[in-house]
Amino acid sequence: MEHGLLISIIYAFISLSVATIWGLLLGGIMMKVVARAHGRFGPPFWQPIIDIIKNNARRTSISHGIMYFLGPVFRIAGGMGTFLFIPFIYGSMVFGNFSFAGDLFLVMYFIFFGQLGMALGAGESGHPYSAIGVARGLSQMTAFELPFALSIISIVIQYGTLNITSIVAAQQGGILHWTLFTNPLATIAALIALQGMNMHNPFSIVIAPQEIPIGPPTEYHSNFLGLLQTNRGLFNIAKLALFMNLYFGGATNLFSMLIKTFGIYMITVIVGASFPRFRTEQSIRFFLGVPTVIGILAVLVTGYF
Amino acid sequence: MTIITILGFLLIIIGLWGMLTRKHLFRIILGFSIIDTGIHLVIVSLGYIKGRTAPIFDADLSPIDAINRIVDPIPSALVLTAIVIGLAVTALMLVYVIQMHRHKGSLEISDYEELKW
Amino acid sequence: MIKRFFSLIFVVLLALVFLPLVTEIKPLSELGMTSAKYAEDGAAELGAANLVTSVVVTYRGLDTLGEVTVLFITTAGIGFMLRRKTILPEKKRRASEILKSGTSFLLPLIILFGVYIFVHGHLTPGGGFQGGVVIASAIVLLMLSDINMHPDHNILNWLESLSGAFYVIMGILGLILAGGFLDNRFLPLGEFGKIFSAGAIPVIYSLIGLKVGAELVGILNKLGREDK
Amino acid sequence: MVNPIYIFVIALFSAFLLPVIDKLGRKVTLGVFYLSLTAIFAVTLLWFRAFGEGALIENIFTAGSLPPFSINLRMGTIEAFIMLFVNFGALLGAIYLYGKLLENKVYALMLFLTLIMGVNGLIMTRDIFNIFVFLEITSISLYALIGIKQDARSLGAGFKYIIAGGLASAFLLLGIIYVYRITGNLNLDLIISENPLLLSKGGLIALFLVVVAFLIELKPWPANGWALDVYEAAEPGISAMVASLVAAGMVFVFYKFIPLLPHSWHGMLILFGMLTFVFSNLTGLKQKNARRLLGYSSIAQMGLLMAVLLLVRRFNDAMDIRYALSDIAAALFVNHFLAKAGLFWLSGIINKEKARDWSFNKQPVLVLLFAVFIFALVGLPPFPGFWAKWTLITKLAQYNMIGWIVPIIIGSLLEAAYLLRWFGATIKREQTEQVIIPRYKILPPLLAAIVLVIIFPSFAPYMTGMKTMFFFPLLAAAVLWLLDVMPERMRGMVMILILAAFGWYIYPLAKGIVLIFEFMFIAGGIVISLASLNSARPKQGYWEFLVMLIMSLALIPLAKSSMEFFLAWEFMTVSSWLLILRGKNGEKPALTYIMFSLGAALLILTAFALSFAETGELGLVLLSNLNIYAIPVYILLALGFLVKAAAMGVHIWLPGAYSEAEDEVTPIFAGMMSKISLWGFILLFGYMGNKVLGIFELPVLLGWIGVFTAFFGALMAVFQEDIKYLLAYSSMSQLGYMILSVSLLSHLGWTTALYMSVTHLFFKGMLFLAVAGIVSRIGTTKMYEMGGLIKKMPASFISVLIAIIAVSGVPPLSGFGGKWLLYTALIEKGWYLQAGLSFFAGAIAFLYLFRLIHTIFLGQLKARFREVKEASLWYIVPQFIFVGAIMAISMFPNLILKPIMAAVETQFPSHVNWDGYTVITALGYWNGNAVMMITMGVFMVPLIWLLVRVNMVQKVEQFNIVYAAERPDRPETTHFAYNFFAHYQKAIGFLVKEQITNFWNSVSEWFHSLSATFRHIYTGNGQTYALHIIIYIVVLYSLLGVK
Repeated sequence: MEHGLLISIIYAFISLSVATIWGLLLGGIMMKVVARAHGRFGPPFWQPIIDIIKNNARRTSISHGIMYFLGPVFRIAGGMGTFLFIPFIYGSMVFGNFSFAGDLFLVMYFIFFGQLGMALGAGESGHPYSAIGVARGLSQMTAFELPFALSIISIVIQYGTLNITSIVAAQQGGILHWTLFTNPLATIAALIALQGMNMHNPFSIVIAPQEIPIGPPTEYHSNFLGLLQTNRGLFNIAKLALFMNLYFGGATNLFSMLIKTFGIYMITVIVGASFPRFRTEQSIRFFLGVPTVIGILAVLVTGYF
Repeated sequence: MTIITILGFLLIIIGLWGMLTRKHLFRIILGFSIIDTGIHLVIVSLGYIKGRTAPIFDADLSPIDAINRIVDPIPSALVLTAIVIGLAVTALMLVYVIQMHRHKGSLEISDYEELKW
Repeated sequence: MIKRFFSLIFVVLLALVFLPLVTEIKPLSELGMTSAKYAEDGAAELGAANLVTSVVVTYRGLDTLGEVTVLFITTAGIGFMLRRKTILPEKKRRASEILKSGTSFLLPLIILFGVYIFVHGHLTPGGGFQGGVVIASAIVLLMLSDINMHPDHNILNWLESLSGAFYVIMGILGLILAGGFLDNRFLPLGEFGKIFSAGAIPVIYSLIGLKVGAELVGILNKLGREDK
Repeated sequence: MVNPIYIFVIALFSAFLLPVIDKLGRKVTLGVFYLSLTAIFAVTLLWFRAFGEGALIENIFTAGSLPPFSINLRMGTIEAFIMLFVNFGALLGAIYLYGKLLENKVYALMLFLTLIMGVNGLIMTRDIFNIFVFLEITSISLYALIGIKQDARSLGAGFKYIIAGGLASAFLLLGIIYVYRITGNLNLDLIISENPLLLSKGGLIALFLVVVAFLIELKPWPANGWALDVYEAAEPGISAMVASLVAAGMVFVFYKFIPLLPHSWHGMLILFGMLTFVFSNLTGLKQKNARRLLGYSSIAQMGLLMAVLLLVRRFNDAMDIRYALSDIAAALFVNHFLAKAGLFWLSGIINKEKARDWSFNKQPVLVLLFAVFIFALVGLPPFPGFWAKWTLITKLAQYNMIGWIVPIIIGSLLEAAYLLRWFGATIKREQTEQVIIPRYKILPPLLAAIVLVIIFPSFAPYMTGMKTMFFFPLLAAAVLWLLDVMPERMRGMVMILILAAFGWYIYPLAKGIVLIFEFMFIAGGIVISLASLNSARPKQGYWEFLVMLIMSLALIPLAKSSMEFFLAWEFMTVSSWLLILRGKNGEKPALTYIMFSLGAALLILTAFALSFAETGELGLVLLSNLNIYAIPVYILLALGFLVKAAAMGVHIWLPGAYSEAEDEVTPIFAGMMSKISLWGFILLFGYMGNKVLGIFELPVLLGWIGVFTAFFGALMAVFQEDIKYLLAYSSMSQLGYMILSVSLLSHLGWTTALYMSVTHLFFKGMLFLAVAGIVSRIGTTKMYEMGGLIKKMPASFISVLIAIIAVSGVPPLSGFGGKWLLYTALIEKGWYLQAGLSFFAGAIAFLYLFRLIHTIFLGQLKARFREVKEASLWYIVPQFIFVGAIMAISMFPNLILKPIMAAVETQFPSHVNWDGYTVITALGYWNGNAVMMITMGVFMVPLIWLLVRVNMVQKVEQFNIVYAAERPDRPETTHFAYNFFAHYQKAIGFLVKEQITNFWNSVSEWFHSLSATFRHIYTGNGQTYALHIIIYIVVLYSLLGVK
């Protein structure tokens, strides 16, 4: 910590705000894009922000118990933590976040923090759909983590470090230095995993908008839901930032960050818009198939050749 | 005195054959007795030296040249013991058969097979 | 049938195992080490004219004690096995007149003969076992001739017990007074070839004779009658 | 000294006179009878003592001539030793038969005396014909005594016995007379010195006949059906004599003849002995009748003893008779003698035909006796059998006879299988009827058991250099047992005090890695044991076994020699097995557990033996000097430890053992006992490092096994419905990580392993204790029957929550440290694919962990649990001690990481730097403290936001949920819990079909059918048995190659 605690906190707050707003707007843009693709007019791209404000403004809410109450807290704490452990913009003091606390593995494991807490909170509601959603989500998560982990391992081998900042630093100096080009196998494996991570089609069974009213967060409403929605934006950006840093050379300024995250996000949106949905076991088998093989190849190529 | 030895072994084999093939308990015991007798024959035959006399000193046999004139006394002594023991075992077997017959009323060996495996 | 077949095969194979014992081992031509020593010194050492008796009663006295024990436990075993009292009402044929008369005539002679045999065991062929058997045969004759005659159980018991006990005492006397257990030389060896010679051998042989006689009678008695 | 001939005199004198004495009344007769037996025993005792004080071998001549012209006896140390036991056994046997002797005719007493005399004679005499006479005295007495029980079965068995015995003595007689014919005398010593005479063809046949006769008397497999029948059908008091003292006589006679045997015969005869050992035990597997089972075991032991007697001839140094007592054969003999006699006596007391019908009718003494005898037979410490097997196997290795170790191990395992199965079944049997047992029948087995125990100091020669503390587990158990009168909780506290004192005692001895293990075992043991204090109802054996387990665990890392290690290892195995057996449905899992554990122990033993063979010393340090046997030792040890760790493929004992053990014990198994295998690997790698077999680096192979264990363990845990099974598989998975990381053979790897093992102790302790607490309240372990308990048991919930966050490795709790270290270490070493797979396994862990907490605490509360209360404080307190520990090390990882790293640094150079709270490796960095702070920070922000508006939150009742305008049916149907991950099962469930369990089941099945096949040779027909004997003779003859 080169500067004082207070400054750090202020910087973190700025960084978080920017990321959250950008994340929410991205979500809105996606809804708009999908709607247009469907031939609808679609909501305004700032709709997510309106939703959050509306939900937080509700005057009543109900609780099923203490864990239920804490679920959203866990969730957004997970989102914020994950984000804060990732250096958002390479070389920036303000957007450097708290990446001194830990490396890539910390980020990967901190992702689970929010999910776990959320799952617990949802569980206490006693709603079977929540539990079913969690079961599906966790199952799918284990499956896409495998290619993702292999991809990460491959990158770590490639760069010889777990330090995200160093990984970004190694990719500077031209587009061809990006992992995307230096290690395409790892990138492909990770991008497929990202599709699952973002729960876009064909891996959207977890929240399964048609069969189950919305999956794990079924019982949540008003300001609880508001927190969850905020997290959705923030967490999205955290993942995108991670991918940007690992595979797409990171961002040296705010603008390239906006471009790159938008680009990565659009990949998943487009893929999602063009595929139907897998059942849970199908998506598990899918992830353990081709993407895993690609991941293994990535590891073998970087590790042993 | 090989002929006696051979005879002895022949008896042993015959007795054994009887013991292994006859089903009747008494005949098995008989087979056993024949084996015993055969062994006794073998024992005495082994102590015999052609042309010599019994190891009992009297007017004709003085201890001085006994070593060249008597047959081996030891097998004779041993066979005595062996005979007595054979008798004892046979007697005991017979008693067993009596008791077995009393409890089960059968004298066939194959009727005493309830203990197995 | 298969068992019979196996029996045949393996009995033949066993015969083959035995074969070298007959073919390889030549008949004895001279005495072995131990018997040579007996032949040379046995008479002088123990003072018995019958070398076999010396071997049986003294040199291998422990065997003989064991042998007596075997007979003893057989009697005991038979008594033990037949202990359940089941008196079967059996019809017995009366003995014929010839048997009866013959018995009354022969009985003392046979007993006398038996006693002679074991008393002279150290001098002539025979000894305690043989004598005992002869005596037992006399009693058998008696039992055959008179179906109601049964040897007195008590007398037999006493006879067996005391003769056995004295036999053991003889052995201990040998141990204490002479060279070792069952050594016959704690009594004077006497004159070679006479009845009172060879130390304790005649005494021991007599005890054996009594004991064997009593025991054989006991065995026959028990087998024949199944006592209480 | 009393002339031993007086033994004969006493026996015969009273035997001859008893019929007369009997006229005075049976009591008098019995008095004389027991007096005679006591006198005989006293004579041998005097002799034994004399030899103990250094007396010389005494030759006793009879008939005033010297051998070979008269019969002589010999009294030497070995003779005195065997006779001591024979006459002791005789006295006990006579006491046992008191009732029978009282009601039967006086003949029984006479026969008994002559039987004893015969056996004594067999032992002492040096004249071969005299041997025959004594053999006949023994046999005939026995034939008659078998008739003590008069029924068709007993008589039939006796008759078969006579046929076999008659055949044996016929061959013996033939053999003896030919030996005489060839050598010219009957004295054994002279014949031995003129051995060359017997090397002609005729001589060898004669010798063969003599030897084979004694072999038959030793009841060799398969020509032994007649003996089995006798064991089964005869009066147990008589069977006890046959199995013990008569067998002793026969064995000793065989021993006397060994010097005569041509050297070329040894191998084949050993083989036949070993075959008897293995196949008798194999056949015993299927046996249901208790006494026949004991018969199989007796025969097997005789086979082993015979083989050992021949093998011992090749150990030059073991023949030193001053150490007769510590000799292998002697130890085996004593062990078998007392234990088998004892078991036969017990069988008479219990008086149940089928082994399965045995029960002890609430007679703790009988239970204890049964345990002593069975444990002794199986060869568990501290009984003589343990020392015998230890020495035997080490000596075999030392004298380059490694091949013989295999049958010994197989036979021992088979024997252990049926004996321990029987033990387990008997202990667990419903105890209903109360039978009054005459005191005099208890006395003999009691004395036998006492001797088995107190003979222990005689094995002191083997314990030289061994620290006394390795017997503390036994001592502590004994102390607690003696405190049985105390209230239960008091005993528990005494036990905890003992542990604390023991910890204090060993603290100065432990440093570095050892200290870490000691900390886990002692501190963990104390904390977890607290939970056992929850109930005041008496728990027989519980504290004893528990203290034994924990102390032996603590002792294993302190072992300096392989002997110490193995001893403590065996104590651990036994005590843990007994604890499993205490569980309600513990019978089967306990059996599986003990079979695998014993197998592992034997592998380890063999490894130590090989090491001893090469280095000639027992020190564990010497493992590092190994050269010739390095690879086999390495593999054997690794296999042994893998079994203990329940690695993939040998894991099937684990779920049952963990689940069926009592709930308070399971945390000790999972948290502490499983770590001992880790210590094993540390020992192995620490001393032996890396070894290469062919193209495989063995640690790499082990690493793969570890990671597959982690993966499959996790996957299997996902599909469990029973919470204890779930946790058991989870432990297996965690152990897999530890094996993986310790196999890395690097500083980071070992640090990982140790760090994980400490944290695993904490969170598995919490989880299992929480489960114990829950189960104690709701009485079920099925997860789908629970649900919604968070409101009833909040403290347990918090503990489980913390634990699962820690297990899953989610930051900020300490579990993440383990994961981070693991991946860093793996990548540093270049084990990339292993890293990938363990990452996958780690992800799968989320599945079962969520399921665990969800199905118990969340979801719908069942109606019948509405009134449950929080678990008792006895459960909660230890859990929160662990919670505190986890929080502390999560906040300040240095607390634990620094000592671990320092300890590991003695083994491997460290590449780790510290910057404040940040650990920095070549690859990455981690600041546990900062992560904790940040997490708390980001957690507080939204929490405050919610709390600000907490007033608007309205608490709703159960079932008040958005349910598509319907009302949910019942909690049972609304609670989503059963088959929670059905889709996962559908996707990759095929990976964990029970193939491995099926494999081991079929191994067991295979052995049983083999057993069933082999025992069909025992047709029950006396004639067939006679034929067996003839076949045996012919076959042995042709195999020995007499020429």
